[in-house]
Amino acid sequence: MPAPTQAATDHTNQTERIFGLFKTMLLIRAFEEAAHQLLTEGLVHGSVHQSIGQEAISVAVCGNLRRDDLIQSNHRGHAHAIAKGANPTAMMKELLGRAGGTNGGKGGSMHIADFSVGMLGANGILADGMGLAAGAAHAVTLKGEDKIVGVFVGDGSTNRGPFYEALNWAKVFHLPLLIVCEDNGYASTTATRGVTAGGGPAVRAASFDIPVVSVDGNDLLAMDAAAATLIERIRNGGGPHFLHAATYRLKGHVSRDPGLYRPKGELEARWDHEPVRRAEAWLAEQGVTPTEIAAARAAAQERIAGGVAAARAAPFPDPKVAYADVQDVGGPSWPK
Amino acid sequence: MPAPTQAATDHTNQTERIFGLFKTMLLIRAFEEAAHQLLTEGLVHGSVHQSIGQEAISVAVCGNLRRDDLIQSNHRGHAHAIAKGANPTAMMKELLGRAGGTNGGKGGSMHIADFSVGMLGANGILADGMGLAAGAAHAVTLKGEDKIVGVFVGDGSTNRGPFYEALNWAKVFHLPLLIVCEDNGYASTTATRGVTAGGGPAVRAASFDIPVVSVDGNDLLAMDAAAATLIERIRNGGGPHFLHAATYRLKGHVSRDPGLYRPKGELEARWDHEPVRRAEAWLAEQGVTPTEIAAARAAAQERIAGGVAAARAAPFPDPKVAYADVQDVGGPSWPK
Amino acid sequence: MAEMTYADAVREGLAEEMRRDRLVWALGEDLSTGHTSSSASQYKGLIDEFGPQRIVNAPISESTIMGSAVGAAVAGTRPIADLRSIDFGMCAIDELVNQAAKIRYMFGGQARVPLMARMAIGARRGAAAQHSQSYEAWFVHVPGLIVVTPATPADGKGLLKSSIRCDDPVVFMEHKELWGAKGEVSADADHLVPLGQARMARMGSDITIVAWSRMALLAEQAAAALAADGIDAEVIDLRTLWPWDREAVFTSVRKTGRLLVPQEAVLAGGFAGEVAATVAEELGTVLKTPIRRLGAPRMPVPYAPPLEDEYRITEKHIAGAARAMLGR
Amino acid sequence: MAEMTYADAVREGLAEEMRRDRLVWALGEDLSTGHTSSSASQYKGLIDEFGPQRIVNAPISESTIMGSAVGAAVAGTRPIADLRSIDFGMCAIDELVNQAAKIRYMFGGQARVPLMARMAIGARRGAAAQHSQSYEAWFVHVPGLIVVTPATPADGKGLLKSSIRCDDPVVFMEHKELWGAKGEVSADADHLVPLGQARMARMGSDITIVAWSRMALLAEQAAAALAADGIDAEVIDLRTLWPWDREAVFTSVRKTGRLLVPQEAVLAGGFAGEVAATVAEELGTVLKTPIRRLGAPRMPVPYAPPLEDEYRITEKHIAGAARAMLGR
Ligand SMILES: Cc1ncc(C[n+]2csc(CCOP(=O)(O)OP(=O)(O)O)c2C)c(N)n1
Ligand SMILES: Cc1ncc(C[n+]2csc(CCOP(=O)(O)OP(=O)(O)O)c2C)c(N)n1
Ligand SMILES: [Mg+2]
Ligand SMILES: [Mg+2]
Repeated sequence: MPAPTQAATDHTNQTERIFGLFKTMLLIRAFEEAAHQLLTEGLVHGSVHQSIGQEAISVAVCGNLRRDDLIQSNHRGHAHAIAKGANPTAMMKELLGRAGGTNGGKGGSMHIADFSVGMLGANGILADGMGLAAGAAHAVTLKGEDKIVGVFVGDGSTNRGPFYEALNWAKVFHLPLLIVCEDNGYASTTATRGVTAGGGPAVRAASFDIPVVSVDGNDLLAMDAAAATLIERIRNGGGPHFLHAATYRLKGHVSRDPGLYRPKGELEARWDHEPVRRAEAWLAEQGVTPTEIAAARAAAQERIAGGVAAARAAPFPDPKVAYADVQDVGGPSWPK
Repeated sequence: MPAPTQAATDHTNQTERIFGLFKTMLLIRAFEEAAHQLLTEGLVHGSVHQSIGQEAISVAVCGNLRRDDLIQSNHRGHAHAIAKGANPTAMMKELLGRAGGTNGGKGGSMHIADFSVGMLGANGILADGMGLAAGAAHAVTLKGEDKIVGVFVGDGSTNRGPFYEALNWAKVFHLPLLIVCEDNGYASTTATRGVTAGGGPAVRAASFDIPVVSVDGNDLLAMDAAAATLIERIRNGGGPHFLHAATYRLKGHVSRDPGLYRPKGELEARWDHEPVRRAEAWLAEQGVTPTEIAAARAAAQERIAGGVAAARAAPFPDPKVAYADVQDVGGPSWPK
Repeated sequence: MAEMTYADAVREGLAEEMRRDRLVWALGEDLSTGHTSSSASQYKGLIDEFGPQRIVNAPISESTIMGSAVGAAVAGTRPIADLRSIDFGMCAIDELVNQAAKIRYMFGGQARVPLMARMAIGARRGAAAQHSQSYEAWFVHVPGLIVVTPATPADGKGLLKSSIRCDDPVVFMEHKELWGAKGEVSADADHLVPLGQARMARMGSDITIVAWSRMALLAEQAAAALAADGIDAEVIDLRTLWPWDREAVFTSVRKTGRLLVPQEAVLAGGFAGEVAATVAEELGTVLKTPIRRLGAPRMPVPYAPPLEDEYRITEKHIAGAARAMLGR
Repeated sequence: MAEMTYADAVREGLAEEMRRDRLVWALGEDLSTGHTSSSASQYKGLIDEFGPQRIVNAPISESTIMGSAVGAAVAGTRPIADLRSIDFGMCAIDELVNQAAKIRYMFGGQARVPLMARMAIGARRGAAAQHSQSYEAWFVHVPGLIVVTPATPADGKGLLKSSIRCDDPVVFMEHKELWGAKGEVSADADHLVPLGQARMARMGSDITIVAWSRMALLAEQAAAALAADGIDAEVIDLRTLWPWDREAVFTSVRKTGRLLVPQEAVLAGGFAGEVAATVAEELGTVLKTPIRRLGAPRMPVPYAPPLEDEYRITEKHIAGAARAMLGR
């Protein structure tokens, strides 16, 4: 199956569209940088998994989904959430464990969810999102809705069994599911190539007769075109599709990880291919001025800075909140 | 990768060899019939999964393994055990839960093991044998032995996640592992085609770059040739190989199952292709006389009848045996 | 009221709930075909009424049966994930514990997970180590889960219906040996048995026996035997293990001063320990004699009948322990 | 003796055992690379000495990490299956419970399964619901398994070595917050801590506090605080939960007449219940005051610090409960 190239032709103004996606990339980049900064200040508890260098995938996929479509995220979920429309300020409050956070302070970075925009949650257990997403797609079918479901899965996670079970499941039940593999070459400190046999996730997915498209995930235009095509096919009843996006994570596995396991020079070389800069170059070619770009960047940074300020100022949740939302029958009572 | 055809040429007397394997098939067939008979008499507890119609696969695979090679079986394990050289009388005692059973009466039909012949055990949890076999192959490598490991997996079981994890694992670590998929078209009462996407287990295994050979599993000669070739390759350091054997189970999922979920006429048609009859026809063509075949059949039946008699006569294990072999430290004490 | 088997009762309960709410559905291996054979008879005929979209024959994929049920519950339906037994359910523990039980809480109440994880417990003759386990105690230890273990056909139906209507994940554990048992069952499609409420199986004044699932029936048999000896045992069938009916147990123990808790599962680490510990903490001063638990020796379930009998706790053990506690 | 961190102590213990027996090996995610970063630091440097055949960097395949360890143990090696934490271990429960724990028994003693399943427990600041769990109690309920929960660097090393030499499967549960803790550790490569033997952490006469893992250290702190108030608490660190040192606990409770069992895990269904129930059964008549357990409320672990603090049992809770039991 050849990679589609014509998908974006129905957008009347391609430059405007890409500029819009680009702005979301800037927002994600600014969010991720701020999150790490707050972590080093001791304000974020636990760890932060940044998506710096992978932003094009999230914005292209979510930019082609409707607001009422659903996505299932993973441990590296900030970008997915922002791209799907979650409020970065509420997210930042969540990272700081404050009242008003997306999850009321109960989840933190690895569990950000915003059901109001169809973001069904980040997830700390690798590949489990595959089954959950298949189930959500099953629910959509049962309810007779025309929504579709997207799920993000890392390359390393594709060596877990539930990944395959869910591929088979999605195909057998012909579910409206887009599986997006963000292949950044690493699983934590391990280069995935060394622990992955054969041609990898795309070849494996194809063995289930799921149509697969492989794309340069750092090329915003190619990503946008591929996502648009596959999402349209799925919406039209085409069943599950697999989008394999090659990318690279430009930061550590967690933001504090110095990444010493990478071969010398690799990181530096990869910075030259990072998606924000590439999209920026394309926009410049289309006549977007440096001033317009600078303004967009400033706007993104300002929005995140505002979120950070609001999060710093927000109170912690009332301790009683800990006892709520366990279960209706048999939940814990306060005080312990 | 084409199916090998020349593998058996190093056997000086092909007819004699096939006749030998044929005799083991007869032994399995007789064992399975007796097991069901004893079940209907109420002497076998639990259930019995027969391999009637699938005997050629076990005898061909195990007939090409050395005694010190290892096999990992599944819930339908009688044939694997007998083919690997386990004593049918001890097995029958195990089915009847008697002292002197392969497992001392603790396992029963679904857990028959005979470590003295490299039979690492039947297994009641589908596909778990894949990981265990990969581990055994890993151990062989660590110990610097030249043994190889074979694992039997049903078609339905290949939809479980551990199957894929183990395929990847075996290939990544280049393990001396032969995966044998006994594809009988059914998983319990469900036709596997309806719940299996794409080209099925062989195509999926190939996506891990594991060499795959597909064979008519009811054709003893083809099975023997394929097994011989793959086992030689594995023994010579070729890493994991996958043998996909098409077959049919001529009895119910468990021996009591009437099999009402099968389309009309299917079973009858399949009896015409069953492996014992086909091997018998080939032997006849080679000049083996009806008398010789009848004698072989009588010998098999006599051996099993002897086993049945011995099993009926054997005592139950001492109740104290229940308390042994749990664990050295912290095991239970008798009486409870 | 009508007499019916446990399997018929729970099937009827499921059918009623599926008629009531078109977003109730079931998924599991052999669900639509199994009844022609030996498995999944509690779904017999449902495929005809509800079709393959709602009685879903799953691939052998326990992780995804549970995982997709979680996703489908979060997305607004009410799935019944049938894992057949807790033995196979072991292959889906992650999805149950790390996902189903946590989603509502860790997402700050944005989502609900109205699923039922149906996983039978119990030793059936000759089923051996991998098909005979009872792990109801595990799920009591997992926040977010409700744990249901009905002993009678009426409770099977009434609790199944309550579990389906529950907005939180319920681990529904039938006992494999009970599907054939008969009992009186209400025909009222709105007859529910509330979660968390014990059944007073027998009133008595000398000793309190607290049990659940099949063991509750054995406790009733033991109580009948004890009555013949002049011992008046009270038998409480907990029915739901989380939340469990502490008040019913406390009231009874305050009355009798004696507590015996038999369970089928291995004694060590079982739910009887939770009941015993709670009563020891709360009513330590009213006990006339130390609490006593009964449970299987800590061994896998062996196959041969005389060995398996060593594993099993029977009504005789219960009656014997009760007599000993009363000094008879 | 030398002072070292828990992580260094267990790493040294593993290296010693690997030198002693070339069939000891470890497998898990990031084992050979993780130490350059934040994970798997307890394997730091081992790849240099033992190479990639024995410090095996696994794919993300928890089921197969555990499953292949079972197969490799059965086939005569001594694997350490590192699942990093019990949270991820949930993905390998089937292989541990249905295979590792049962093989020796159900095959009638033909095989042994000398593996170590290494799965850390405990809440670490801000790790939230899916990375903070403690399920040591589950494995006490699984026949065939040994359960080890060392609190100190010395016990970490000594019990790790005993676990590796053990011919049965051991679930080895370090506490995530202890790897950085320091303590005196024997340099003797043959210094073993026997499985099943408690550590008398503090002698005392007024009350017995039984704990394990990190909670044992908090109990010692609580005992120090209590001493300042004139309360003389005895602290027993069980170290091994199965088999657990019943005699040590019984002896102590016979002396003090009071038992307090604090645990980090959720109270309901936890191992404190097993200890409490056992003591209630065996020593119900010698208790001066009802047994008391402490454990987390039955809730997933929340993220925000003030919420997480509601989950945690601290030395203050322990001391407070002890005071209440003594009427102070
Ligand atoms: C089941 C499970 N195993 C292990 C981990 C620990 N872990 C968290 S992220 C990670 C690497 C994931 O790699 P990949 O899937 O490629 O995603 P990436 O981090 O590269 O986005 C690991 C091993 C986990 N969270 N869940
Ligand atoms: C993990 C697990 N799930 C379900 C079962 C119940 N079960 C036993 S055999 C079987 C069907 C297996 O089909 P297949 O793998 O094709 O093997 P076959 O029986 O055809 O030889 C099922 C579902 C089980 N034993 N283990
Ligand atoms: Mg990756
Ligand atoms: Mg089959």
